[in-house]
Amino acid sequence: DQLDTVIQRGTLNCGVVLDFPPMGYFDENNNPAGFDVDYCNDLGEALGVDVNVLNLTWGERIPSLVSGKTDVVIGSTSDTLERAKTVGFTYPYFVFKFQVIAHEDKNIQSFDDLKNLKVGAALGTTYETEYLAYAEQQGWGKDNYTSFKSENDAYLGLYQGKVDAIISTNTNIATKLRSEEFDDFVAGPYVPNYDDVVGIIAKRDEVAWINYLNLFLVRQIRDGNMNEAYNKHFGTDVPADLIKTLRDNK
Amino acid sequence: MDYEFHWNVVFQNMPQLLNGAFVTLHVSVLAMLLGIVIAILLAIAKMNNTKFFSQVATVWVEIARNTPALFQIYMAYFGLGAFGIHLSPYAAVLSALVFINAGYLTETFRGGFQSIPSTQYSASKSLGMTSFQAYWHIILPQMLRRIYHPMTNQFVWSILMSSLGILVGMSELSGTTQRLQSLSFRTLEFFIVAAVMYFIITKLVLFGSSLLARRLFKGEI
Amino acid sequence: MISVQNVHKSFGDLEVLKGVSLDVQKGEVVSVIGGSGSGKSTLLYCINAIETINSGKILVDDVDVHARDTNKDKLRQKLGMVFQQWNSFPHMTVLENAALAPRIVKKMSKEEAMEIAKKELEHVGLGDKLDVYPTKMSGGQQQRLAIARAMAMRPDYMLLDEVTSALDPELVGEVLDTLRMLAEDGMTMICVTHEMGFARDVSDRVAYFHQGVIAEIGEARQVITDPQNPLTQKFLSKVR
Amino acid sequence: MISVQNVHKSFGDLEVLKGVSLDVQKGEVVSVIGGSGSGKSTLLYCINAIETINSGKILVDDVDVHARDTNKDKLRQKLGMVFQQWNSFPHMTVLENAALAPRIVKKMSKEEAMEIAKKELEHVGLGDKLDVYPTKMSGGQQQRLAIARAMAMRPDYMLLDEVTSALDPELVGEVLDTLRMLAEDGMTMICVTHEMGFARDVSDRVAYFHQGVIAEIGEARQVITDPQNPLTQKFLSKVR
Amino acid sequence: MGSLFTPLSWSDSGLILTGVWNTIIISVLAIVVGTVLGLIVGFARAESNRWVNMLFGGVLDVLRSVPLIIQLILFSTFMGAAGSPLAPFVAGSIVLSLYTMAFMSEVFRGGFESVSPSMQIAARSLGMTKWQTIYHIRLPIGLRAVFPSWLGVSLSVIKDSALVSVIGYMELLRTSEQLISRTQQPLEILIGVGIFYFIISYPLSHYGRYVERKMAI
Ligand SMILES: Nc1ncnc2c1ncn2[C@@H]1O[C@H](COP(=O)(O)OP(=O)(O)OP(=O)(O)O)[C@@H](O)[C@H]1O
Ligand SMILES: Nc1ncnc2c1ncn2[C@@H]1O[C@H](COP(=O)(O)OP(=O)(O)OP(=O)(O)O)[C@@H](O)[C@H]1O
Ligand SMILES: [Mg+2]
Ligand SMILES: [Mg+2]
Repeated sequence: DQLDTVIQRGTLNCGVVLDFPPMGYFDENNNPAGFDVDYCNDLGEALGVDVNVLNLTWGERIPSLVSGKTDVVIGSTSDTLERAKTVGFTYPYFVFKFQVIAHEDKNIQSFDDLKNLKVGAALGTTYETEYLAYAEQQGWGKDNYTSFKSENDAYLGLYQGKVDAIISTNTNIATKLRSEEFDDFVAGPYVPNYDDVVGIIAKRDEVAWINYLNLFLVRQIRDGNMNEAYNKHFGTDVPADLIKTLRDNK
Repeated sequence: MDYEFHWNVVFQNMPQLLNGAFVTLHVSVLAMLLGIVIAILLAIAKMNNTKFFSQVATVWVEIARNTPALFQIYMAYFGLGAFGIHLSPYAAVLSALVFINAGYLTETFRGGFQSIPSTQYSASKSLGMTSFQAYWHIILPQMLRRIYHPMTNQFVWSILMSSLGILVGMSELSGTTQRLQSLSFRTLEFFIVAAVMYFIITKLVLFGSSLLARRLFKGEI
Repeated sequence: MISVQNVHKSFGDLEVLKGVSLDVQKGEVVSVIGGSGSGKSTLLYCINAIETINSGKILVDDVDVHARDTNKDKLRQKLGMVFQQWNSFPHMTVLENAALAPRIVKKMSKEEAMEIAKKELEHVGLGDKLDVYPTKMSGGQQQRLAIARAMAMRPDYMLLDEVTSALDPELVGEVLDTLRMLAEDGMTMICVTHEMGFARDVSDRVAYFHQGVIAEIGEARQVITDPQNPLTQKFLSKVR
Repeated sequence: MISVQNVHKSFGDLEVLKGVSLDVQKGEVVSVIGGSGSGKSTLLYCINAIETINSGKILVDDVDVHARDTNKDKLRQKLGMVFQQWNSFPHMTVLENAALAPRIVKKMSKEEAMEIAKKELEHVGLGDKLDVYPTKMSGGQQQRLAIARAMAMRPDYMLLDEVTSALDPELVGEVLDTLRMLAEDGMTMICVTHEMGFARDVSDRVAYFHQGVIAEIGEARQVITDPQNPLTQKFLSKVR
Repeated sequence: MGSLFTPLSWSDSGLILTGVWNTIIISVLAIVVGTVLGLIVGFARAESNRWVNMLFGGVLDVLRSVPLIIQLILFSTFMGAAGSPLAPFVAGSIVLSLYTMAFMSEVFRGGFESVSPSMQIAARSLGMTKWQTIYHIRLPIGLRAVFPSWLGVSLSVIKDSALVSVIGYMELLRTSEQLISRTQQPLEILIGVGIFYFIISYPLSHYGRYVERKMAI
């Protein structure tokens, strides 16, 4: 099975979305870096194989698995039941909050302030779906909404002023706000009532492989690797409530 | 092959796909119409003796013909964005397609015009027609016949290239397909259906165009 | 009458007409013969104001063809012209071909134009081809169409430029017969031609063109059968 | 000798040859005249096995052309053919045109083939055009090239299909002169032609084709100047 | 942790060159393979009867009526799902080559059919065999006639190769996207990309038009 295949091949093809800092991005030497990339490396080390990090867009995550280009995707994949019909999810390994980021002039206090603003998000993400669902429920219509091919395009769009606000994850927003390009931007309200619980994904029928990955995730917490990676990319220890949510969701 | 096909989810989302197909058709028709209008102006400008006009036309034509469509679309979207000009994905794709269509059609029009033997013009003049009458009754109708086929091809090309809308998050057929597949992760199913829909659209367009040609051009060249 | 007076015409550095003079009276038929490139077609184009001239003068019914204030479109209505390469309009039926100019140039009603066109087409023997597209016809038929199309404008003069030379030998006859008929009807004509028999039998006078000048001109039978100029003699011996 | 024996040939429902018989002796020149569509070209194509026949027989030097086991490529080496439309190969020089078939068909060495080709080209007066591409030459020159190209295969017979009818009148002479020369050299030829003077002066016999049959055949001068068959009379009066 | 957005610098030239190189490699490969296959299919189509033609025609039709981007995604996903995943380069080369073949075969077919039957009869009448006629007459004349169209298709393949980025091949446009996301300097980078394509395409397309004009005379 897949586990044997990887071990025999001696290389782990690990898919990561590399325009989603700090989970995945390119450093100034154009090398992959980020929380997810560290997880890939940890996984490779655990397996005793080399790691080949593949750069994916959101939309490519599943095709890359189905097509066998990747053995595993550590790419902040939200664990919806619809998707679970197609791919196998591990236990959650991270939880995001969906948040708004906008220019400070827009002065967004609540999620409902988005009503007449131009809002964007990356195509095919859960927060896109969540925003659209909320917008429809509120009767805002779709005209003010723009979807972007990738997370980076969304930030570029916000930066250039194509849209007034975008929806992204709290982690990504926090990272962006620390760079001077986004000095004039502020983080806004969270998307109401939604925790984005994400897992590692692999082929649905590779049960043994998914088992292995599950244990790997547990050990990441237990062995302190998670804390180390979190420190490296978020500058603090893993918050206790994140650990708790991960345990609860297991 | 151990892939299990799930077609249900595709059929549930058929209305959205059809809507995407409509947007595809919409943007390509518009891109074609605007492209034709601009191409006529550019072709006239190119054959004009005023250097400025013919140079502007030449630059347009050469850039449109010698750079990838994908580049044009990025340029219209993020390139112009750097100047604070913000086009919606729809407008970006539309303007890129118009830009390219105009570039290619300019050459088509010019070629079509030059392929009408000048003797047709002298023959018309010798019958006492004014220049305008000669163009309107004799040159243009014949030219239209010759450029009709290349124009149809350009239209089909526009339809196919509008699929690049997927890259700027436009909700045409490809973009819609991409969104739907990322929700359910049924990549193969959705893209197969999209491929079939593109095939049908282009076949319908070609069929319609040959029907129209038969009505328009009873005489042969 | 058509009066060509010492006309010079150059294309760039190439002088094609080097002082040509020729008067054609009402009712007269003049054939123009001569080698390829000698300027025969150019002369017809200049008479019809399709080409400009460099010096000299061309008068048609005392109107200076090349004067600035001459309405050339109007003038051309008087001058029917038929070309070597049949120039039927391929996107129209035979009848539409012949009726177009009367309708849009002379502003006739559609019926009236059709009427006249039909009459001329019947005259040249195309009465049964009215709804055919010209591309489906033989060269001879297309050439007769071109004659009928010109005649439908009721011109006072006809200028004919080697109307048979692009035709298969068997089709030449039918077109020449049509021209003969026109001549008998009293039409004034200038015919550039390679058909010496036609030039001899149908025209009143023949002009031999050589390198942009009229080297010899005279009564038709005489020029063809007993040319005076050695150049004409040489040309005729080659052609026969 | 070429012997055509009661040959029938149809294209679909259209019977083009309706029982044609014709013997051509070694050294003889036979001209074939007749209206368009009467089947003259088809006859030549059948002799050369480019077209099949429906019934009858064609023998070339006692070989049955259309027999199943006849090597037709081999047979065609004996039969030189020149067509109405000059078919020079545009991607080769004049010399290469003429040397190609000797080299690849007869497997001559390159030098030998060039040698022969050069001789034939000089013979038709193209000795100074060896390295020119045929597209740069006049129709008459291309047609002479076609003759030289066929002759370079050293054929025993030449089949010529209206070789002058696509030429400008001024170029016809040079090609006819070339053919006259071939005839004088004793080449056996079947010439489909519209040039009555040529048929009369150069050929031994003339055959008049009418709707798929030979309506009249006889001594050249006699058929051309004093035809017996009313159909021939009518045809000749039209052509002249 | 350094800044996320670092400006374009000389150290990026390696990446850009990789992109340029990859674009060139995959384009050249697709053009070569597409030309060879197109030649074969085009010739077969010009020669063969209606039924064979309809079969070929149907397949080629699909290749020409479905957007390249969809073909790329479908093919690479399908191969993976079928159990033999292909590297982006391999999958991209295959799809792009077949796509090129579809257009090339029409070009060549037109070329072969443009060689007049009378030209071939003339060759046969000299005693050449069918294959000699094909090899010495039909191929060279047909190929010369289609050179400008061949060049046109090749140039469009170079431009279309940008689409192979969607299945993860690091050609020029994808490397530049990566740089854009790091530098947030879309304009400079995109213009550079545009200039690259223009420099390759413009002289060639001019040359093609020059040849075409020369042949028309
Ligand atoms: N529009 C033009 N521009 C430049 N040169 C021209 C033009 N029209 C004709 N010529 C040249 O003028 C000369 C005379 O041409 P013209 O057509 O009058 O000859 P022609 O006597 O009618 O010959 P032919 O019997 O071949 O028709 C030729 O050398 C021709 O090349
Ligand atoms: N390949 C073919 N298929 C169908 N019909 C043909 C074919 N070749 C010739 N024909 C027909 O056969 C008849 C005789 O043709 P052929 O070319 O032999 O006439 P021809 O006497 O050479 O006439 P021309 O003087 O016009 O060359 C014509 O009606 C022609 O349309
Ligand atoms: Mg002329
Ligand atoms: Mg014939």
